[in-house]
Amino acid sequence: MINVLYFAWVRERIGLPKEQVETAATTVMDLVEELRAREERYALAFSDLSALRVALDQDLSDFDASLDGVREVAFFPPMTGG
Amino acid sequence: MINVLYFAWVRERIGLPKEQVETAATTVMDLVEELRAREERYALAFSDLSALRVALDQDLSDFDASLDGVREVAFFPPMTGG
Amino acid sequence: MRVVVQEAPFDAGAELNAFAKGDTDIGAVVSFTGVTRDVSGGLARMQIEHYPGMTERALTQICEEACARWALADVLVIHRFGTMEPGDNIMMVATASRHRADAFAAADFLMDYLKSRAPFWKKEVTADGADWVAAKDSDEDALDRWS
Amino acid sequence: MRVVVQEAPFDAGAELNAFAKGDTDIGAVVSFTGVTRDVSGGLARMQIEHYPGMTERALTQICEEACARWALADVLVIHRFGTMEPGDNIMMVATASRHRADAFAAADFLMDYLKSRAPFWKKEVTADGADWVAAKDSDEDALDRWS
Repeated sequence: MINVLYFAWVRERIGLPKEQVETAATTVMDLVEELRAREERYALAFSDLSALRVALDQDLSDFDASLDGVREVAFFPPMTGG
Repeated sequence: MINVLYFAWVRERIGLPKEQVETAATTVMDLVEELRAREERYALAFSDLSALRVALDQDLSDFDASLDGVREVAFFPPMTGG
Repeated sequence: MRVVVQEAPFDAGAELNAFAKGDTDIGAVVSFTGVTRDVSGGLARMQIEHYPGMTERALTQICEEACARWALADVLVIHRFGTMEPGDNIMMVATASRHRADAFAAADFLMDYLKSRAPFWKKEVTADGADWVAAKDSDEDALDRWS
Repeated sequence: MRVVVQEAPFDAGAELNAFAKGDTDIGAVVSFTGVTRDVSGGLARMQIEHYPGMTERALTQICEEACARWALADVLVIHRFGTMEPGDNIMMVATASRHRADAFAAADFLMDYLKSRAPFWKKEVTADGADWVAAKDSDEDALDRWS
């Protein structure tokens, strides 16, 4: 069981800020494929990965990173703070 | 007649902040030579020109600049503001 | 070092005056204040979303990196989230050092990293609707200056 | 643009808050505050002499040069003369711009030029006596960054 968080337009497209996902995915990319296969709104949100960033347990990471031991995955667009 | 101003340690060595000088000097260097010839305290203040700066009518200038039309000459060490 | 993430407005002047106060071995304090900018003249408000937990973690890491790179006596980062009006302060950073070059470089570095590495997202609301602000390639490229 | 040369203390925080106030098309404000630094731990006070008339003229020219080089909405320079205690503010500059890179570069530039081109001279007074602060070659060299 992994907590998956969405922010900014990713949150808006998927329609929720957070969910618990039961998954056997071993990498972020595997998880993305599982989510894409769920529903159109997920496929849309994850259609262009170059427009997305991922954090694993609150550290920026990559889509080919392992999910081993990870409790929290967050997907969001590039940051625009400051 | 030119107003000559001294600042910081130049003022302290010469012993006054300002004086009027009757001179026929055509360049700053000529004026420096006249002042050096006056007294020991002037010779001392002007002994190392690389440690001095000059301003003509309140604009930074050079020792080989002309005094033509100049009303105010100031001598001082490199600035240390900020 | 102080990192603050809050919804409430803050007083940049009061923060500047309180920063590094009483420290007599500093010669230079640099501050940066980010202001809600009404680019097109039609901005009603700006909404800033963030990632609670990761935000504080990312800002702290960026400050620690700045302290490792430059001789800083103190560092401050304040960043708001929630709703802002045009002209409102969004955030500020401040750095204190013995020397001005360190204070300037560290503040510049903090801003570059904070822009692209701290999890904040801005949404501009105008009469025509609301749009997420797109990240600029130039902001990502700015990080190359420090590598 | 505002250039102030005064003997009295100033409130850096109040100046920062008043600076570029009400301007909604700026996104970035950078400030630099110069503080009387007690380098050796024995500073009793600092005395700053200046060249009335030329000082205001030189500072105004430096600000005009900064405005010509970068897109600035506003520029502020305040510099004190007279006697300062350790920890007292000596001076501040502030720049406001749409973009952070312009605000940072202009403030950095103003400081470099002000250090070596505005007619101020510092004297440090300790228990052992008083000494004029020597100009640093590095301050003169810093000007090459902008040529």
